[in-house]
Amino acid sequence: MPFGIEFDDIRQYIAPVIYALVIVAVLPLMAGYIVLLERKVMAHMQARMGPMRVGPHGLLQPIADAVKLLLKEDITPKNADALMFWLAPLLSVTMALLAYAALPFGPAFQIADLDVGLLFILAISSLGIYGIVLGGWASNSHYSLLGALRSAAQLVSYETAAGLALVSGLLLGGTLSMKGLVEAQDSQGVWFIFVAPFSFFIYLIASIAETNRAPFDLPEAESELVAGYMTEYSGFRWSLYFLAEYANMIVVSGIAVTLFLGGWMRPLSGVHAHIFGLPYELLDLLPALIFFGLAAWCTKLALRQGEQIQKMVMFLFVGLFVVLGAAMAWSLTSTSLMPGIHGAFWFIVKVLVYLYGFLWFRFTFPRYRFDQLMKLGWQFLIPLALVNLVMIGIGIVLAQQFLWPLSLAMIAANVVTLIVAFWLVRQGDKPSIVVLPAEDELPAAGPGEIR
Amino acid sequence: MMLDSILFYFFAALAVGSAILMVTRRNAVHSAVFLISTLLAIAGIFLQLQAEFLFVVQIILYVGGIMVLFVFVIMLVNLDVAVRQMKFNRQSWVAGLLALVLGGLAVVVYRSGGGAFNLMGAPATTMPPNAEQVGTVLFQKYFLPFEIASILLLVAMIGAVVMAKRKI
Amino acid sequence: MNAVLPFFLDHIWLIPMFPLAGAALMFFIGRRLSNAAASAICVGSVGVSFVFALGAFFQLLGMPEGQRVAEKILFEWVPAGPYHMTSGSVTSFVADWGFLLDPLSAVMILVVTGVGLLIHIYSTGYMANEGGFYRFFGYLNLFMFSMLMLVLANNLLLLFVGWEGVGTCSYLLIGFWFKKKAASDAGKKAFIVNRVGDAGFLLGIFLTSALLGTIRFTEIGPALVTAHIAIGAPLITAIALLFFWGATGKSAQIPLYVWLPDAMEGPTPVSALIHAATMVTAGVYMVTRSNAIFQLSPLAMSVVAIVGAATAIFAASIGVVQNDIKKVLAYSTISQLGYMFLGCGVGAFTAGIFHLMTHAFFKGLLFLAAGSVIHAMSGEQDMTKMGALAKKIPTTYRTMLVATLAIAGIPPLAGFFSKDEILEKAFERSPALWVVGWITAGMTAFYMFRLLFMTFHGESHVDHDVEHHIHESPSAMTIPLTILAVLSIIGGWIGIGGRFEKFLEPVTASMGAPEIAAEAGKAPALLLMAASVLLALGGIWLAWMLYIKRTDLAAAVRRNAGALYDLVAHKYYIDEIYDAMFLNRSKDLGSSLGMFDAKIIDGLGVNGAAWLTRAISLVSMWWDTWIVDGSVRLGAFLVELASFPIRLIQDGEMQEYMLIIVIGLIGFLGYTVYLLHWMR
Amino acid sequence: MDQTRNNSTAEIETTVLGADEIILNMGPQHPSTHGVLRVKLKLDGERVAASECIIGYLHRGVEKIAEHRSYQQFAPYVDRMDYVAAVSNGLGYCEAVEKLLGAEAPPRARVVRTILTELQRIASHLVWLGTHALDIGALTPLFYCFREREEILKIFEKYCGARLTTHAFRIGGLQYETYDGFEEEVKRFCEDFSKRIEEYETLLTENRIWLGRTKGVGILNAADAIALGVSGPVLRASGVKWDIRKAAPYAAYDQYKFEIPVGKNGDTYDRYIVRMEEMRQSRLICLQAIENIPTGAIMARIGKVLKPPPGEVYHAIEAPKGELGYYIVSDGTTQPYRVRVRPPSFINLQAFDKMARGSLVADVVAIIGTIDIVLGEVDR
Amino acid sequence: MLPVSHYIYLSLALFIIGVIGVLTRRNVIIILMSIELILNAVNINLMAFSRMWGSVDGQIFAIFIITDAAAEAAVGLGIIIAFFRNRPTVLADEMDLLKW
Repeated sequence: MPFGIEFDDIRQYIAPVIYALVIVAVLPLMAGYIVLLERKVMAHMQARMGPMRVGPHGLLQPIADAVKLLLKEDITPKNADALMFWLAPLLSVTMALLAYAALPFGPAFQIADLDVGLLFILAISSLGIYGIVLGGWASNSHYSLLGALRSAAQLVSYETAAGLALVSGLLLGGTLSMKGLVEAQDSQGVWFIFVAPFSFFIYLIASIAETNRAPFDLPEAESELVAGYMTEYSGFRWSLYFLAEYANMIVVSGIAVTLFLGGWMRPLSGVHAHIFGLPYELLDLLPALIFFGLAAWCTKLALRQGEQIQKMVMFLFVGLFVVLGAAMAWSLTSTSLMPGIHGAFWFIVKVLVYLYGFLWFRFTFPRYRFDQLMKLGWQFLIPLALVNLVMIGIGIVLAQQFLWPLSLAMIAANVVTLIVAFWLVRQGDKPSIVVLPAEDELPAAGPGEIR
Repeated sequence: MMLDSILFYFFAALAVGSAILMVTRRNAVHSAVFLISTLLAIAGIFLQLQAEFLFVVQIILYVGGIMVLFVFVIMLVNLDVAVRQMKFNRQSWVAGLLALVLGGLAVVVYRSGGGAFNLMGAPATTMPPNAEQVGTVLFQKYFLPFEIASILLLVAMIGAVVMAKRKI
Repeated sequence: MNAVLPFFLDHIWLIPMFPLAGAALMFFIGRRLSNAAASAICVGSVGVSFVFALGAFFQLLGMPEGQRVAEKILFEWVPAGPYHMTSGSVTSFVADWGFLLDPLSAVMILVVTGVGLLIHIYSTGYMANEGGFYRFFGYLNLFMFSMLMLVLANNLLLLFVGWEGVGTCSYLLIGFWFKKKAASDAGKKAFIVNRVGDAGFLLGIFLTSALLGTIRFTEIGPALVTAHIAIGAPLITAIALLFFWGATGKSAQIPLYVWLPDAMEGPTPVSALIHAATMVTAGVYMVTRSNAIFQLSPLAMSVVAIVGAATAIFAASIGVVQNDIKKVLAYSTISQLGYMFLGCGVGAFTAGIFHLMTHAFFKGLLFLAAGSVIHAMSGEQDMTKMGALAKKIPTTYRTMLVATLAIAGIPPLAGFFSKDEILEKAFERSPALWVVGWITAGMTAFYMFRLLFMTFHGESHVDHDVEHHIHESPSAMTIPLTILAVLSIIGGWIGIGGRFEKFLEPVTASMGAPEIAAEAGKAPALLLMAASVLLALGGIWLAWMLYIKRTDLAAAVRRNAGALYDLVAHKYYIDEIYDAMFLNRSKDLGSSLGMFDAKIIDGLGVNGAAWLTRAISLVSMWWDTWIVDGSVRLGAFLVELASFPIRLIQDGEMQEYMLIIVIGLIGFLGYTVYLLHWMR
Repeated sequence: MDQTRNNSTAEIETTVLGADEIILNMGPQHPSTHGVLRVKLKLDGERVAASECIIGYLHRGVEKIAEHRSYQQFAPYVDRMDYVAAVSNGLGYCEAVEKLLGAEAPPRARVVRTILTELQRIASHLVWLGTHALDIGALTPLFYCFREREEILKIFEKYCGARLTTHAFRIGGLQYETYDGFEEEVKRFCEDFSKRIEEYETLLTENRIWLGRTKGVGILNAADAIALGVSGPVLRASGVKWDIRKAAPYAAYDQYKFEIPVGKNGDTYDRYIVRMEEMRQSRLICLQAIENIPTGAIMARIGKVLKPPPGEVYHAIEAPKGELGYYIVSDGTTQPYRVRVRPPSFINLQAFDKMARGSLVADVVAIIGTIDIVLGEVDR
Repeated sequence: MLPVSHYIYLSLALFIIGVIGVLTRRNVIIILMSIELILNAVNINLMAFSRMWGSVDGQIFAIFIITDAAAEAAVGLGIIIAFFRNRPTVLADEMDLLKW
């Protein structure tokens, strides 16, 4: 063959390129629909309807938003550093998308199964800081700069906690490969969230902080810093930041799902028992049922639509769900296709569940203050993560060297971690030392103040 | 094999080009960005050398850690003044020339050294996945240096904290 | 001695280390600790020491009799080179950081840690409202460390370390209230007087190592045997006397006792711990520890006995007329120490140690109770301003009564047994010594009951301001009092039937030297006992008569005694004599030297020379300015000229330095290229 | 350094900044300055070293306008000052003019006024709660609060046709008789409302983050509060039990039993708790009042043309934000000679610098929110 | 694998560029960054030789060098910040207080 390309090379290089293209093409759409989901969920939590106009139940809202964003004027502030102002959002979104290279969407859908997959994702997502810092700096605005500095400090701090939490997962899995981690959970017959709940918990918090989501959304806290590092951005470049944020959310969810929630495995996949006389394997029917159910529900909604065009769009979605449901059902018949397609389904479902957690926190909690955020990171999460790491290590040694049952060892380890967690919380509740400045640092009274 | 060379030349060109830009940019932030680019290119060369673990370490530690610190400091020390001033010092011409002479001499030494540098050792075609191997060697053969390095880091950390305190 | 030892015996070296750790903690972080934390650390460290000491004691008891020696050498401390002994043979000097536990030191560590622990506990109450709480406890712990080093040392040099350590701590603690002039003066006095004694001790150590070639206690005895030293050899007498000289300093014997009464300026727990129970007995311990040497020198033994007896009666007589409660106790301590030396001097080392132990109990108790009284009286120490306190501070009173009975030698309390044993041994040696001791015992009973009556009975002379505040001390103070009271009662019983003597036998047994005491006949023990008890009762009766029954009699006695009373009340003018003999003579010497300096040297020599010099210098100035300075300036100018190019390089800019480094590299590489190309 | 510690514009402008100091302009266009307040902050890192409020972006000269309108004509203008508590503003003005006239509204009018004013207090506090929580980052309470506020606004709309700037009262009484079912609606609202407050408290009161963000933030002690003339919930949160409804009862407040909640620490959390409790108390007042509305006239006889006798009057009421006072000078004509308004937001804003110094940027937002200012009232 | 000489030339080039940066730039931060570049040039060599011998020892040394670089950067930047507080300059030739 010309250029020395052979069939193996096609499998090795071409297929990943196609996956990559699909991801790059589909991700913005996915991000858009996650935004729609967020708005709908938020609206329903807040006793209102959310977007209802563009498309039936706002189903076409993401597309309208995207069009609006792309058509907006792209402003570069006068004294901004043009090169960096251009580069920063690009960097941000590139790094977010690059991380997908090692994320396994299913046993079959992975661009590259790197030996150091998890570390690779961590490394790449740590580069996302530059997008934020440089963008904030280049904007030549105090809000942006403050937001950028906060963001950098926050990301660096919480990356430590997240990394430590992930390491305990790695200890259990014994590999750095993302695929290998899922397979480890498969072979051990338990998702790591059940043996290392604290790791999951720490990673959950740290991942929210790392993606700058509420209640850790200080870098873009709209009530304080307007929009933080994005204050001066508009139009396309702003939407790149936006895309990067949602892409990052999916990445961190993907890591959590892979490491703690069994990746692409179906729930109870290791169990072959029966309940009510039915085998658990019947759960394989669930994806198809869900899609058909969605199709039915959408049909019901479609029939209620007043306008013809809305009805048509809704039926479009009905069609989409029917096709997906059919694909799910059909793949059940093929042993070669079924793991891939169903794996992708379960992976995405788990990612959505994790993301739902993100949204839920956002609508429920007030925002942390910066010093409190740092305190939480350094004085609670990192010590706890360290203790947890040591305890998990001890648990593994107990299980492997002293032949304790894994469950017993892990319960013991986690109980110790729990005690430490309680202790740390109590420490944190004691009067803080850092909140108020020392007497000599306090500004003196102004002239208008009455003594 | 061809892909290998393409990758190498690509990364090498990127590294050298960015390095030159880093040295010549007036704005420190730009310099930092080009240094990041150099470091990433070097990470790419590590990958091309099949040292995945070092590739990741290079990115996490160097790019994600050390350079963040640099960027942070550059933003902290307000460099508006520095931007307007001369970027090279008065010895720059002499120094540049001498540095190039140094490089030339090094090349001469390397080339004329010939057999003195035994570089023709048979390269292994592929290396096994090495994250595990690196870990094993690091924690067995090089355990003491590893601990010393940890202490060095600790000392540096304390030193940095002390230096950056408000009142010294 | 590296056989496998039981745990506590193997770890005797830890016993002093706990207080040391406590002291270190106090000195480094004590300022930041709360009082509770500081006292917890210090009391705790002493408590741990006590536990270890108890453990070591019982494990020592568990060893077969006669082999009860545990030596633990941690490392060689002073590995000095070889030297010639007096005998001419070469030996090498070795002093190691070693610890020796034999019955003698076992008794001592028990006393030190036990009484020390109680006094520590007491101090938490007594010092609760003082500034520098952590400092106090730090010193106390340091003292415990030094004292334990002293008693556990396996050689003379290490003992001397502890010896000096306790001296330092004593100085620090006497001057604890350093803002008070009297206190700091007293500290200095104690320090200086002790130095005089220490000089003798140190000389003794040197002489020992020169004579015997070793300073290890376990080796001194055998060395004495192998060296074939005759009884009463001049050198051995010299050593013994020098040691005893040291002991008089530390243990406040004539003539170096003067510091002890003044040392009462320190806080009362300090007086109890250092100046009654432990440190001052170091001399007795040291003499006992080196009994092998003493037993070879009858002359030294006699000196010890006579000085001890003299001190005993002398101090007791001063104690009779003192009005300061602590001063009385101080003189009483001196007197009792005299007893101990009397015991040692007559060869009854075990009796001396026995008395040391019981004395630690009841004198510690007396001081602590006195402290409790002072505490209750808001710092008042003058007994004439007390009285009728028995009802107000009953616990203190009861414990003090026990102690007083014990020191007066009333059976079956502790003091009776030990004192009686000394007197018995003294009688065997020389009835004259016995008489002195016997009278002293009577005086002791008298002045102690005088103290008790003046303080607790009779009419109240308390100031009105103070009267409202009189209160029983906190339990942190009364509990140690009670424990010590119990010990004062039962402490003497272990001596019944010679058990104690037998226990100490391996240490005091003459190492090949003949038994001196054996020459004397057997004393009529029961008779002597009865005599001393009777005399003690008489003393009590006299005190009762004078201070309770007929209070006017005391004044009458004072009037009629006249000159004698004055003599005694002024402590025989000893301080004044010392002033006149030593201090003022030193001053005279100084001033006459000063005169010589001013008149002869300054006037004639210096001023005359100055005139001469001025004349010469006028000439020399010209020479200096033009020739010498000129040449210097010329040199400087030349150096500046020459340094100009070098200074250009040293301009403080790092990048230029780096450039020079690069130039150096180029030179190096260029040389390499030269080698590669042209030298081939 | 000492120079920079003074608080004045000139100092902030001219001081040479240290390495860590920057000047940050919050507003006038900023999401959390509640309108067009501009806050100039000198930051040392993220800590506020000095602050200055710059106001006047919404100045409309209301007090000057009053001099050219008759007494009745001016009444709608006061609604535009504190536009989230228009009913309270109207009450204060009407009562002030009545006092000047020497007239008094009939009992029925006074009770209805009380009910509406208390509902308005709840509505105002709800707006405060929603926006304050939003400033601190809790999104959801805003919508819940506005849901309940909607109920109140519906009652207003039914009563007088307007929702926001109601102009509900007239000098001398009421323009309109209550509509049919007014009592039932108010009652139903009040009964539902206690559950709603529990709901908000579930979201916020014991939330760790909320506690962290509000406890110990923006402390204002009682002495400072009094010295600065602060009033309303801000004053009460500092521990001063001062409420004009009790101290100098107006409308029908002397007939009802209610408590004055006070705080202890004077921090943001206490102000939050005080306002929450005030809502409960307002609800109780409404319930008491609605049980027993007297019948009779709703308007006193004062004539069509108002010509108060020459003289002056000061009348203050306890508006939701604090003491709202009107000082009116009459020269005997149909138009007031001078009207001076003592707006609570304006006075309370004086305490901002006191609270903000030494706190962090994020606290500044919380502090602005907790003072509960309305710029229309500050600037007038 | 490419001949090791390629890597050595690349490393040399980066090294020389780093040296030029250290010698000529006035901004201390850029000087520090140039030093990082020099360290990386060394790392390339180590990795190439590690690959050549098929042993991971070179990689270990590279890890140590990165550690060292981190320590150096932390302390160096700390010094710069401390210096900047006292004298607002980051220019190397204005930091000449060591001159006599």
